[in-house]
Amino acid sequence: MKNEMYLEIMSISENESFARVAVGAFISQLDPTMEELTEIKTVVSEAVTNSVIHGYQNEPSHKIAITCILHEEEIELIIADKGIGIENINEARQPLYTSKPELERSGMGFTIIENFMDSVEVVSSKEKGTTMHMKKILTSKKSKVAYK
Amino acid sequence: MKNEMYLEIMSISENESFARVAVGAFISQLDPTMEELTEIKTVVSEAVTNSVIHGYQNEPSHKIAITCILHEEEIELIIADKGIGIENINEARQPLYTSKPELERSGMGFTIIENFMDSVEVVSSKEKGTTMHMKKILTSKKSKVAYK
Amino acid sequence: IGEIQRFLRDDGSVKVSRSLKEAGNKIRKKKDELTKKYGRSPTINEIADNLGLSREEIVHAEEAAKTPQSIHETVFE
Ligand SMILES: Nc1ncnc2c1ncn2[C@@H]1O[C@H](COP(=O)(O)OP(=O)(O)O)[C@@H](O)[C@H]1O
Ligand SMILES: Nc1ncnc2c1ncn2[C@@H]1O[C@H](COP(=O)(O)OP(=O)(O)O)[C@@H](O)[C@H]1O
Ligand SMILES: [Mg+2]
Ligand SMILES: [Mg+2]
Repeated sequence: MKNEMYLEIMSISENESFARVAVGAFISQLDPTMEELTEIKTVVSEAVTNSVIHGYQNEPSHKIAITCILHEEEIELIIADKGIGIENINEARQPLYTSKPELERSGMGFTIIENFMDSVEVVSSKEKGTTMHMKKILTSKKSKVAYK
Repeated sequence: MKNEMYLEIMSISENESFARVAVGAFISQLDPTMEELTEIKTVVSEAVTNSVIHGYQNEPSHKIAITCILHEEEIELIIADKGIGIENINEARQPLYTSKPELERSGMGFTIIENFMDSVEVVSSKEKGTTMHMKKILTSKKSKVAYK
Repeated sequence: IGEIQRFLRDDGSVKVSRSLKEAGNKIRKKKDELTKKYGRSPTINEIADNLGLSREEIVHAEEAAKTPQSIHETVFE
């Protein structure tokens, strides 16, 4: 079964928790392990938080778009904002790099996302916004297929 | 705080449960009672099921759009499909009226929705689709406000 | 079996369907308990605070507890 959802939320930090559960509930249709669910939810948190605090500089009335596509054993997740964009993506993806050193866990968002997902593409341009296109293979799903 | 979300799902029955969680998780920001939560989730079930089985005649690849807006103590919920539409809305809203008598709980969807929501508007036209525009006042919120 | 279950739980490889269902059962108990205590339906924050879950997670778990998520589960549990 292939399934797809599209969700738009406002750029307020209260919605981070909502976005985590919305994506989590959607991918629960594939019955992943708790570990995989936690990983995906963490990725959603990091990406949504980046859109809120970096992309939209904490302005509340902007939109963040989340698309999630379920394939047989793969999850595709696209999180996009129309915020300020990233000038140097390679630099931004470096572990510990942050443009806001005053924040907690500074500079590890991209690293965490890359660690939990099997592929991460970032498309961004100044003043146009940032789109994160990510994929994760559910290994729990894979081993189940292999059993049969 | 005002907050708003927009969600598009595909017209498959698996998504009924997902839509319940998505709307339920979103309105949880207003701290409803568990009873109010159950009522809203039931309304989502009835409306989404109507779009799937009536609007789209169980064809799986169509879209259902769900908008949810949180006001201070009121929830606005809009559920829309681009399916076959309803010819006679007054007739359709009658308790026990159904165009598919072979189904369970036949003909009580609209009645249940009207019972749990404070206002229900149905806009529908043949071949263009159906939009349900609903509002619910959280009385728990009201009395809570009154306490202060 | 207890050992194996604990192991599964610890390394996170337990299936979402099962774990949420357990949380869902806890939520149902807490809901009954608080309904009796307050004489009204508890709010979602009251349940969430009591169980140390987010209110959004409460909604997800409550739903999972009522729908069988896979044939495996309905047959084997
Ligand atoms: N959506 C975004 N819009 C604009 N800039 C972003 C976005 N996401 C990430 N960035 C940039 O990339 C940097 C690194 O991000 P990240 O690894 O999550 O660390 P942190 O969020 O702690 O700064 C951020 O400091 C910011 O400059
Ligand atoms: N989204 C929709 N698209 C087309 N027809 C609809 C839709 N929703 C409701 N209807 C019509 O209204 C009737 C009554 O709906 P409802 O009260 O939910 O009862 P039931 O779903 O059991 O038939 C349906 O039988 C159908 O003919
Ligand atoms: Mg970050
Ligand atoms: Mg119906």
